[in-house]
Amino acid sequence: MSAANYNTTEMMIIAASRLLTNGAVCFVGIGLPSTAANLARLTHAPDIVLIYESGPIGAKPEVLPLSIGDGDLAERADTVVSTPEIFRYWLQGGRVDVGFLGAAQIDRFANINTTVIGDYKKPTTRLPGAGGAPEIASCAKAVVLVLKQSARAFVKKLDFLTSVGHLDGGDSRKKLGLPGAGPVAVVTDLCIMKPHEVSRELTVTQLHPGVTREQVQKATGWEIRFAEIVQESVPPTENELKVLRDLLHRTALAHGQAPAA
Amino acid sequence: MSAANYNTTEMMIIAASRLLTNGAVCFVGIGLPSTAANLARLTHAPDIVLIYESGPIGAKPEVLPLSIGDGDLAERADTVVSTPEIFRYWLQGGRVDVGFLGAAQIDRFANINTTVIGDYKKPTTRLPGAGGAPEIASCAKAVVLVLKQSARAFVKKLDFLTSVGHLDGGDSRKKLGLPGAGPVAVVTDLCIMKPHEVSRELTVTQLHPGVTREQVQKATGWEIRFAEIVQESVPPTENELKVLRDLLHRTALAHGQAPAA
Amino acid sequence: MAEIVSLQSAIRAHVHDGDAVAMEGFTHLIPFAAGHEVIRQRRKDLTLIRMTPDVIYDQLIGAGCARKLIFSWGGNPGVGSLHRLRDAVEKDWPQPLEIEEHGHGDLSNAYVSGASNLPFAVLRAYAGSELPKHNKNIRFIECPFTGETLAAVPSIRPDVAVIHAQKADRKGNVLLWGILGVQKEAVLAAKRAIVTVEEIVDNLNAPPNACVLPSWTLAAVCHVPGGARPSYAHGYYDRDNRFYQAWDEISRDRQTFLSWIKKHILATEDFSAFQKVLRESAKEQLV
Amino acid sequence: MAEIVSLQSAIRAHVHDGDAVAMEGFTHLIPFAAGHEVIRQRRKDLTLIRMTPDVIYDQLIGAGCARKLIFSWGGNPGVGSLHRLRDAVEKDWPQPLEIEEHGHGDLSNAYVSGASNLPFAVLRAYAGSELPKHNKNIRFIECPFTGETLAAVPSIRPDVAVIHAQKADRKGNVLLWGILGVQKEAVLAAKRAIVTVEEIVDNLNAPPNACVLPSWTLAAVCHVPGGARPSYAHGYYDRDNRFYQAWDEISRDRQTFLSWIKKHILATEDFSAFQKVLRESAKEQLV
Repeated sequence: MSAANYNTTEMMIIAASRLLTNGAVCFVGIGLPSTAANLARLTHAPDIVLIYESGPIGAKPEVLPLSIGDGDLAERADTVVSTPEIFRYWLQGGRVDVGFLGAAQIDRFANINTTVIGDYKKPTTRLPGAGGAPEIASCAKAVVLVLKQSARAFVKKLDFLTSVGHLDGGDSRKKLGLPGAGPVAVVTDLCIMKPHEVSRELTVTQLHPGVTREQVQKATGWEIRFAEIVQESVPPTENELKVLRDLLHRTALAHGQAPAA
Repeated sequence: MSAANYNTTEMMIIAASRLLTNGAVCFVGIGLPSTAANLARLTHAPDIVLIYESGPIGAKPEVLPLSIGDGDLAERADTVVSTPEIFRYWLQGGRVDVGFLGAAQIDRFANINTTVIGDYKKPTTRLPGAGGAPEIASCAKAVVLVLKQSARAFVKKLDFLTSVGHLDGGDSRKKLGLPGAGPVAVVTDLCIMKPHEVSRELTVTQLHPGVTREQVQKATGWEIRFAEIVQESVPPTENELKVLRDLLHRTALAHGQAPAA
Repeated sequence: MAEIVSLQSAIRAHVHDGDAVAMEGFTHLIPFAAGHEVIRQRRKDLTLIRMTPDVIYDQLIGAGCARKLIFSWGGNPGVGSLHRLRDAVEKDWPQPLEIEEHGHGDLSNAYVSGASNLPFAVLRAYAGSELPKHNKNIRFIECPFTGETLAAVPSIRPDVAVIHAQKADRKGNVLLWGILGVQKEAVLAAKRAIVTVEEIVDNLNAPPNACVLPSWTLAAVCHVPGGARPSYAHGYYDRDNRFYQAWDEISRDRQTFLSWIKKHILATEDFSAFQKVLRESAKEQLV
Repeated sequence: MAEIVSLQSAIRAHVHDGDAVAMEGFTHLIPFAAGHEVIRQRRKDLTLIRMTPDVIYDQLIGAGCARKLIFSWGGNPGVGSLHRLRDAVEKDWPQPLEIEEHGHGDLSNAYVSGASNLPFAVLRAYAGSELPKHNKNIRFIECPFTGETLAAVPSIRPDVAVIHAQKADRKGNVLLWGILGVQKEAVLAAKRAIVTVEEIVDNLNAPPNACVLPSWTLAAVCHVPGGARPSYAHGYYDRDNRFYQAWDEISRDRQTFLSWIKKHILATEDFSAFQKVLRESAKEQLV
């Protein structure tokens, strides 16, 4: 049965978690991706394999990590290897089914910017930078992007192209000769978008309950396309919501209890 | 004090072991090199670091290994890494002071052949092959060669150049741009030869007790050169001989006791 | 062979103005004590290399120790921005900071090829990215067998690598476990290496194939219990997430930052004195 | 996920005529039982890849399973020649054997780049050596940053990798320790992997940072106690040096070899039957 009260962030995380099939090997970043991936592991995908760039393979954290290298990730992993090995043997090696990424800016072809707002040499805002995104975008068999939707984030032109999605659309990514297929879905707090099979332009295929096309357009910096058939997302089930909220609650407690230096 | 009775093989091994200074990092092959290196460790060089290509670093075998990957090597090593790491981080990484090699054929510039006797395509004798020698000859800071001296082994022209020594002499090795300095000594059952500082041609600098220049020449396939001052090797001391013989005795017992399948 | 010495003398002997310094530790075992000592000794013009600059480099950058930063992700993990890094890049405070940025896979490969004494590393990345346009150290090469185009980056060969580990024995052999990041590669890629450790023991009792750094690969080993705080040491103490959150406030304002550095680092003699002062500040709710 | 199956069905399902097969184990954990099963199932035209062919490939070559051998050192460790390998190379018996030879550093790098899904590996070697003259798979490239010339070799990407390990759990996760050689790289470089293990346990109890191969990287896991004999399994049994010495006699003569293979491998049903017959032969002093 579906839940009565939930917020749009919960809907976004739950929608993202549903995209992960059981047994999938998932390269997980911190934040929303890690939350969605662990929710999947605790609900419909118990055998999902979570890989964190710091080294854990098959991580099963009790609570969500605050940092990419929390000890809890190592404690319950199948094994912990070095960071170079993660990127060489496991990601580039072609063993990652889904790479999960966030972004500060995204364009209509799901290229992303995590580097700067403004000019590179004299940025108005210096963002954290690439992290593992360029390699994940290149080598993961598929990429799923998760971020809140707003006209500031979904822009006509990126200030900086940090990690490639479908480049200029069409077969332009294919021509780059990268091993991975690139972004297959963008999950936001309003909807799910997928690249059009020919143009590779992001197309809304699913609206979250109660969200209108106008809301999506207002939160997008270009004229957003909608699929011929746009489905409505299944609202969060009681169980999904309970597991997610328990997880976030456990996490808050655990990190609150962290000892002061 | 020096020992009364010893054979020429013992003299060769002891002379080779004396070339290893305490604390030196030594990349060791199986057979005579391994015997000489462990003798050094058990006599004048207790802090010598023995690296075997199978993975052990700081190996301290009780008995001599029969194979390059004997369990005893791992048991008492400071650490055991993968074989790729041995060659990448440790040998190529420039951390090996002395690479110890044997050979089936050697020429006047200490280039060696461990590949074939006769034509490569239709050899009269197929030898085991390169092993780690090409990389050791390239990357070890210095190389010491140990082999019995005979006109069949010390040849005018190699049937095959497997691992480079001083190539054509002079600065020809230098021009190859290899990180290591190449062979610094060849120790045989008759003498010790070192490359001439300019021509890089092997020159006898030391004769083992009782060995004549004629014997050396008879056992060499080219007109061998002698240094202006040729010293006589210090004969094995009682202690060197005792430690060597105990080691070989322990080794024979241990390997004889190996269980049948 | 590593000398077992005080952190103060290790930094004095091995970290010089203008050096390229890699202080590694992937959220685990971050060598904070060593970073503080570098600030205390007022080193200048350092080229700082680190995949994730984290709070440790935010402190060094704000304190004016750095001329250049080579990195791949510059945030405060789980919190947000590194304000001192941003202030240096956006407003040249306290001085301009040259930056060279890469991806994580790229930098970790560059440490591997550095440890392997190769001049460059090869990887599958950057096609389509704008990073190569702004970083002349990201180039492309052709496979001599397949003709494929691949990315190439120069190896990292720091003057000094600094890491924190769990244990050393009395000879200076070092054992670390848990999340290893690129620490081993950083040490083996560097000209010299300093390791701070939680404890010095008679016998490492390392499990088979554990991550051990032999004493002869290191310049100095220093006994600094808690030396990774506020990051964590697996088996010893947890990450102090509260401090990472508090750092957001401390570092946001230049004056607040300067007085924090003055009181906690410049005015303290060593890391144990720092920890004492920090505990007091914590009680006073200043942290 | 790896299936836990009999060695017989694993070889039948995953090793096909004409495959490129890498059976690795650097004198430790050599997968002899798997090698025997390949002979038993009379596989043909295999390209055999292995740093040290050892007795395991001497048996496969003499039994006529191999078309080509890629290797770096082909001797009987501590004993001498591999007579079947030599007979094939020197006298085309039982059939011609194409050989491609490298150095150990080269091959181990080629496994690493294979596991990393790169088309080639770079190393410092071969300048001055005649090996590149006879092996078109050893080439030279230029560093795009320094201009230095370095050796390049193509990655190894076997159709099948076969290794022996100490333990697997019931899900098929595998743990090995001691001398690791290139086993992990061989498995990760291959399209499919078979692992024989000494025992299958409820919990691997792997130490931190141990060499673990997750079940999902493997095609099949087979419970074959003693499956590395006459090589050894660290913590289980020692190397049978006597057999390695005996092999020199067994393999020296074609007929002696053929009858040994017939009696011990072709006429036995599986590895435990082989071990029983071998023990009897040993008693009869034939071995």
